[in-house]
Amino acid sequence: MFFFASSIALILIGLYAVLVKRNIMKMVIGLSIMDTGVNILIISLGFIRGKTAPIINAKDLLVRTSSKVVDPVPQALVLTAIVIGVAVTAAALSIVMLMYSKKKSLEIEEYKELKW
Amino acid sequence: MNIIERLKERFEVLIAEKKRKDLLIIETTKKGLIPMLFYLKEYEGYRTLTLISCVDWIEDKKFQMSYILWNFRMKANIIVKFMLDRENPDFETVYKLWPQAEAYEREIHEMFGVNFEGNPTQNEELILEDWDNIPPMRRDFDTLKYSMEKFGEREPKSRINIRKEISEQYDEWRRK
Amino acid sequence: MVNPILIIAITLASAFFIGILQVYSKLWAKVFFFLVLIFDFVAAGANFYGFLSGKITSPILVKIGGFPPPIGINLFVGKAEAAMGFLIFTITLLGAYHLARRGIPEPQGKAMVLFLLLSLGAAGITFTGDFFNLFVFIEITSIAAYGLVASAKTEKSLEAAFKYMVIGSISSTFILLGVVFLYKATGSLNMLDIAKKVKTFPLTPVFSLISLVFFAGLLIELEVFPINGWALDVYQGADPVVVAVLTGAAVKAFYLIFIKAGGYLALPSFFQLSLIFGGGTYLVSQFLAWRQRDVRRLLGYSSVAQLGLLILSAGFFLNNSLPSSSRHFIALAIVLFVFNHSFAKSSLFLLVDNVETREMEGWKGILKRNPLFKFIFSTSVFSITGVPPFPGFWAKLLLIFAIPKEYAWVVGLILLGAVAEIVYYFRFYRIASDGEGEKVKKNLASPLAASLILITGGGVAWSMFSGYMGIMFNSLIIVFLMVAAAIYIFGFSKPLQWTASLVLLGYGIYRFLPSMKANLHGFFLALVFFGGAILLFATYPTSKRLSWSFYPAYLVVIFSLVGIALSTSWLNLFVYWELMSWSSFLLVNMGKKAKRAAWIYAIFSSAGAYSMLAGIYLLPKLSISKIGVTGVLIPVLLITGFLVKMATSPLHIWARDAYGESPDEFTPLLSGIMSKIGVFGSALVFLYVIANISSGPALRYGLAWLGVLTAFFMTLLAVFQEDLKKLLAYSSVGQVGYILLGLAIATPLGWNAALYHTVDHFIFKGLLFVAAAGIIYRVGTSYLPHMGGLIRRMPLTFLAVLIAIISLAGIPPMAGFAGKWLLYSALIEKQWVFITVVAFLASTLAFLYCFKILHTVFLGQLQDENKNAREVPFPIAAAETILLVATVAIGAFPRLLLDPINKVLNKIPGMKNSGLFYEKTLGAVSKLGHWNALFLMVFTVGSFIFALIFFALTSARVREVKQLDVGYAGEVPRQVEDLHFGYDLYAHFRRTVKWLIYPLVSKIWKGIYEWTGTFAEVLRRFYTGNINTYAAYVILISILILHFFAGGK
Amino acid sequence: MGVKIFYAFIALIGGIAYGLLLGGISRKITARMQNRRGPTVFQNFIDVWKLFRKKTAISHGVMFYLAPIFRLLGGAGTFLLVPIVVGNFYLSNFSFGGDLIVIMYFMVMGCLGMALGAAESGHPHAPIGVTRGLAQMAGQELPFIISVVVLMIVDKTTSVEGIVMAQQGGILHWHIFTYPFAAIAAFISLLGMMTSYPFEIVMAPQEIAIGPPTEFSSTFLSYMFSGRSVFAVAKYVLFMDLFLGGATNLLWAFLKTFLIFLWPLFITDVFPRFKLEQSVSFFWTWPTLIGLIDLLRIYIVR
Amino acid sequence: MGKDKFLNEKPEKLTYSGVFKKIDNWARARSLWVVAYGTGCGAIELRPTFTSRFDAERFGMRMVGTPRQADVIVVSGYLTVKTLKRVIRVYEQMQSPKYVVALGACPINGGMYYDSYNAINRLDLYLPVDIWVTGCMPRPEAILAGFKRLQELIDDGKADGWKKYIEALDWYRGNQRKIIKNWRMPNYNW
Repeated sequence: MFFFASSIALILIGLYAVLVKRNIMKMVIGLSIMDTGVNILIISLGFIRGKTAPIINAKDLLVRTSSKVVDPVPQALVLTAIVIGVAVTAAALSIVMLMYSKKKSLEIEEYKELKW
Repeated sequence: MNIIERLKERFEVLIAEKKRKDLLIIETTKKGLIPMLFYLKEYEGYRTLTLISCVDWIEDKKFQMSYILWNFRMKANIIVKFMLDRENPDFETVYKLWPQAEAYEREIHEMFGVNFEGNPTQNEELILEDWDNIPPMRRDFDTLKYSMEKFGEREPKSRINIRKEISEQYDEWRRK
Repeated sequence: MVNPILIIAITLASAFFIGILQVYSKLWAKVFFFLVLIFDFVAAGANFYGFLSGKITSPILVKIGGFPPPIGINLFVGKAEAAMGFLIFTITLLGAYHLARRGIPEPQGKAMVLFLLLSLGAAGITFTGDFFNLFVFIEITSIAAYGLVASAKTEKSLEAAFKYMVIGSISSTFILLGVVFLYKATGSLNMLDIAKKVKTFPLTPVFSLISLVFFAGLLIELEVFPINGWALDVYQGADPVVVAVLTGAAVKAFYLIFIKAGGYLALPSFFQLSLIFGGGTYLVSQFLAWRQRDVRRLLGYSSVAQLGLLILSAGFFLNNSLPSSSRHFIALAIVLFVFNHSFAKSSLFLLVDNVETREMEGWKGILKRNPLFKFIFSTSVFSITGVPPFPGFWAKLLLIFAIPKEYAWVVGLILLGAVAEIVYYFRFYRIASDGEGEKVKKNLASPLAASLILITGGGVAWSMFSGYMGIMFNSLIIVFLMVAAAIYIFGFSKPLQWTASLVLLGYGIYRFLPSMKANLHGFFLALVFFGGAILLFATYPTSKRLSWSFYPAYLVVIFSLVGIALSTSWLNLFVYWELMSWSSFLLVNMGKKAKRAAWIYAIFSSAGAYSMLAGIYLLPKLSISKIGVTGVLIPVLLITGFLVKMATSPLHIWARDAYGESPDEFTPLLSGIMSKIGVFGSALVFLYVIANISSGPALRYGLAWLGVLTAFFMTLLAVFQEDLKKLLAYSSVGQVGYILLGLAIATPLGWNAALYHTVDHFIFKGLLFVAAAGIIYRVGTSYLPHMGGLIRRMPLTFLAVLIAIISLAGIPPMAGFAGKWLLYSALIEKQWVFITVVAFLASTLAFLYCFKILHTVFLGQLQDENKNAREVPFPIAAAETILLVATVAIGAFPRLLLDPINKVLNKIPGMKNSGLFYEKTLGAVSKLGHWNALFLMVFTVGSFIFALIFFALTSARVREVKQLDVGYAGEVPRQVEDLHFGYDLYAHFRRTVKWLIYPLVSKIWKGIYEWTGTFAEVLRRFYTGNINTYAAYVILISILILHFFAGGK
Repeated sequence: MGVKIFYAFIALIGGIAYGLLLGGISRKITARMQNRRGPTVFQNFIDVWKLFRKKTAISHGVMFYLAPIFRLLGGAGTFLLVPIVVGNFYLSNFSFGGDLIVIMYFMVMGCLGMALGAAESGHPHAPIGVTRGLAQMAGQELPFIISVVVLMIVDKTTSVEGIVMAQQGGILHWHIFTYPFAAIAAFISLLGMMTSYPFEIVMAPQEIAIGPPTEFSSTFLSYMFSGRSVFAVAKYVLFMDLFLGGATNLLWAFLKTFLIFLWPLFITDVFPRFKLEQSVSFFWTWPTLIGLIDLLRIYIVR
Repeated sequence: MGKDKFLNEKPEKLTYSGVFKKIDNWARARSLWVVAYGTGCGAIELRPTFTSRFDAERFGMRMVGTPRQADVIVVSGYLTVKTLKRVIRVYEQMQSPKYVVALGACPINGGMYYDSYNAINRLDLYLPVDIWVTGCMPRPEAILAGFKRLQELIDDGKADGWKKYIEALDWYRGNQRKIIKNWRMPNYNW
């Protein structure tokens, strides 16, 4: 439960940053936090208390394997997701950098040229 | 300070005479006329040009030009006049101050030969179509002689005589 | 068959390889880049071809790493996926080629890598059979897209990229959550596996919620209203080439996965979801674009709207309660829509890339100097707005007819949006074609290819369409249409084109002669053919100044009219109707000052056509025969379409300028024949629909009022016109109002009158417009006060116009009187008292403008600048003579026309006894009165000649005097202008009837336009441009989606 | 047919003469009302003869040349299409040629022909007069149309004979008594058709020099004069047929047309001129409203 | 078509046809239409002539507004050169037979304007006058008497000024051109 709660809290914090913060850098950070929250959520979905990692080679897992192991797929997923999250953050940061080099400002109010 | 003093302060006023309560006669020079008219129109309320007239002072070799203005609010006239050289009657138009001046100037041009520079229509005929002599209102123009030359003898004759004469002329023409 | 994994793998590998290669040789990197793209294109094409030709029968299933499907990652390529893959790579190739010709932005390698990644991601989304893999590909696509959007490195593009990235991240978070939850709920990530499981286990609310999380993410990516602010900003800010690829390929891949997921997850509220979001997006976006000035954003709104329509169709496609046949049609429609939109929109964005300016004003006149550009632009715009024969048209048609009747309001919504679409697209078109613009950069290969693909697709769609909908198109007409279009190639020599057109038309007459039977269809067919031939003949002398496409468009109009007249099904009629409308739009648009007029014409005729389409959609069966319907909605919808062409009163405001400003050579056809095809359609509606409904009489009475008020007000407006052609335009519209009145009377006499007047109006109004063309050609203006006194210069034309005017005014010995007589007899027989009075009054008012035409053109003083005008050129004079003779002949022997009409009417039940018989002394006798046309003609002409001879013998010595010699107060007139009274002839009368000619109707229409625009303007403020706000919308809408659509069973 | 033409010709001569005579009478009556002697009642004959025998004439072109013929044809044609005595072979003229609708449209021909000729003269006053005439026609036609429609609908016929036949059987069957409001409307409209005061804006001799015919002279004018006269008679006969029950013999015809002739005359002599706006507005309000009473009546009763 | 016809062509002589001569003259005398054109002060006397008090209409006279239809032109008072031009033009636009009536002293010998620089002295040098009515100005009674006299002359076939004008056109033209220096007048047809 703790993981759920914390992951959702992280997501909400991230969202808060995205929705409210005026600084684009902070928004990127918010996105990153949100990403982390989602990752934790995924992990926590696969996690079952008292069970172990699904390494089939371990001796005690050879029988009734499915009842002893946690779901391995979310972990695999989360690895990918983390990688992707990093990539996105990198892309975002590079965009932010370019933006800053153009206007010398990180205020979101400066970036309202495209509208209606 | 009345209007005469105000005018004297600003312009060259040769004669200023108050004829009646509502009639003032000002004489000025050729140079001072148009500024004075402008001043009268814009600052003194004489907004209407009633008439422009011309008198031929042949003895003085001058034309006397008079501009009669009318003030609606005060119900007063003012006559501004000046002497123009008769030998060299060139002057400027006041057409831009009062558009109606166009016609007055055109008439004076036709009748006296005063040249109003800047008037767009002064060379068009107003009354005298096909005029062929010096302007007729100049006093050195002999109108009777001209009439006799151009329109024939007056000679009051009886109707019979006229008919006879016409038929004589007619027959003469037929014979030719 | 090529293994799809190869496509993905090779692309992926080479993407990074290019990055390395780039360092060593830019050229080779480029070559390699294209090699990869071509490989992808060919491979995807091969797969698609395999499916099409039937070589591949079952879907391709690729196992990766040897795992069988439910466990491992796998690719699943069915027919749809193969097609989508092919589409994606085609668009990508086009975009890449365009980019390469323009110059790939520096650093080159990065751009190429991103490009490859984008196409790879899109292909991956399409091909993948695994949800998580889907997420990965989505992220690849997104990141590539962020990079590409930012690659222009302008302030705008960076801002767009940032917004895209923020919202994209939120969206992918949703998708990821959805995927994970799905996995949690079903224990599988394989799509097919999940679909199988979903079918077996009960759909719990929790599961719906889970799949909704996924769909919410997808909907964000699919740019639905109101969470599409970022997308519009991307369209506006990014490099157009990138946008072309994004909207043409990437978004389509998202759409495919939307449908697939919808099918697999069987979300119960999917239908409602897609209906609300798709329909809402479609409608709102079409209106939001109403006043958009930035071209790119305008296209963005259009794209969003099209996506909305696609989402809407997806909802119907996946709705199991619909019959499978209609779902089949919808699938076809979706295919066509995707195809159409991808190519058309990509081509438009690639064109946008060629133009520097973003503002629409900067496009002013751009089409004039760039013929190729014009071709591509027109093709794309027509295709998007659904103009036949482009795929968009067929898609719309298929979709509409597949939607079941209980969702009729959806059809209404679609058509409403389509009208809005035409408003703003053709405003764009108008601005682009108005005036002389600059030459633009020439980088048109890719868009040209796209538009050629579109045209081909349109042809294929047409041929498919007839098979699918069970509508038989007369292949002969189609052949003629194609040949007509092909006359374009003779454009270098206008006489050659003219000859070819005449020959083609003559051959058409020969081929269709058997179809000219004595029925309504045959009657109008004959009118179209013979009338068209005469009017076409008269276009010759002025043909030099015409554009290449004049004759093709002219002939397409004529043969579409033929198609309309020969249609046996309403749908068939509609197709030809649209073809006719749009080709005539092109013709109108050729006029120098006609751009605005053409725009309004396009709006009105398409709105009318869509109204007609709605009516046809509601009809229980499509064949043109007696149909039992109830209610007035269907007939009103149907007839509105026809009334637009007839320009009946509240729908008339297009007519003045379209008639007045269209090319002089075309106006006779517009007035003489095209308005009559509206009469034909209305007659069909009266005959087959209105005749059978219980409220028919009331409807007829209403339409009669409409007709007579049209006649009255248009006549009144004609009186105050100062332009020859506009005057004639109002006159024409008013006369057509009489025809509508005659039809609405619906007694044999009334129909007699209507049909008689149809032909007669063609004769005299055709004559007048042809003569007007000749006069304008000689005089160089159509402004009436600049003419005058031309009787001495063109006596033959004067005679022709005089006779035509006498006929128009309905003064007895000429043909026009018969129409009036029949109409009034019918009215009095029907005892519609007030209508009769108004009709009489209107025809009295017509004398006012009749005199005006004759006086201001031919009489009065000859203007100095027209001193050297000559008689009109021979072909015009010949056409005038033919029509003149026809008027006089029919005037003397009205049975020349009345007998065929009687034959036609005898075929119609209820019209058998026409109520007219003929007697020797009394002439034509109705129940009420009589009129002896031959006697009147002989009497008039005879006594005229008698009186003339008597006059000539007894009169004093008559001398002809000079032009300026008039008794003018003894004054010698200096100039013609002093004597010619030609301007504002009826100033006094105008002061009297000021309250009657108040431009109420046009003010109302204008008000609708302006208010809609203002409303859209205000609504657009919704997109604040602030990314915080956008994100808030996204979150809010997602929560709403989760809240309202989660209710499972 | 030949006989018919012969008698029609006789009737035409008679009509022209009668029209000229009525014109003279009207001048005389006007003069007496203005307390002067006035010309003889045959003054119009003298005028026509003088004009006819003028030595020279001018023409501005073809339409100008044809205009008087159109004018005469319009007047004479209308006169010949209206039956003077219904049922009488000799005096029903060419009424088989057409019904009331034909007549109403035939009436326009003369005006249009003259208008074209006048317009060709190139004199600005001519088209001014013509446009005024046409505009006023639009005004006066409305009440006339209303009453004609009333008659045609109640009698269920559009032919003049039919309308006359429907009024037989006593003086109270005349439409002027059975449909008085329609008749009033039509008779007010007649004032406009006569283009005399107060609806004289078309000619307006003091202002636009008698308008349309301003350039016509000599023989041209004499033809137009005759055409105008016979046209007036045709209108009187038409009104007689429509509202006064037609005529059973020539004497009645003379009497009734004379009565109709007197009506505009009395109005003319005591009223000043309306402006065009005023006259059109007048026609479109009062006579129209009066006529609408009967129109509404038949609309409801039917 | 197109060219102006009959330009500068001398008018032909016109003769009475014998048969209707009497009737024609009788009718012409009793139907005198006067062009409503006032050249000078006399025009004010012309108006009352046609009103109820003097009632010229009883002689069959009436005013017409256009020269084309008129038979009589009344030169009512002094004529300046400028007006003369118009009068000549109006006269030439009238259709034959046509008559000129000169009113008052001025057309006879210049009257009180004998020495004016711009008023002509004798009208008959320029137009063929049929009747002179003297006075300054003649009252309506005198005018009526003049018209009566004109009627008598017409009845007798003696009012032939219009013929004389055609015959001696060159002479009249010569006189006209003498005072109208800038001859911008079009030539007319008779």
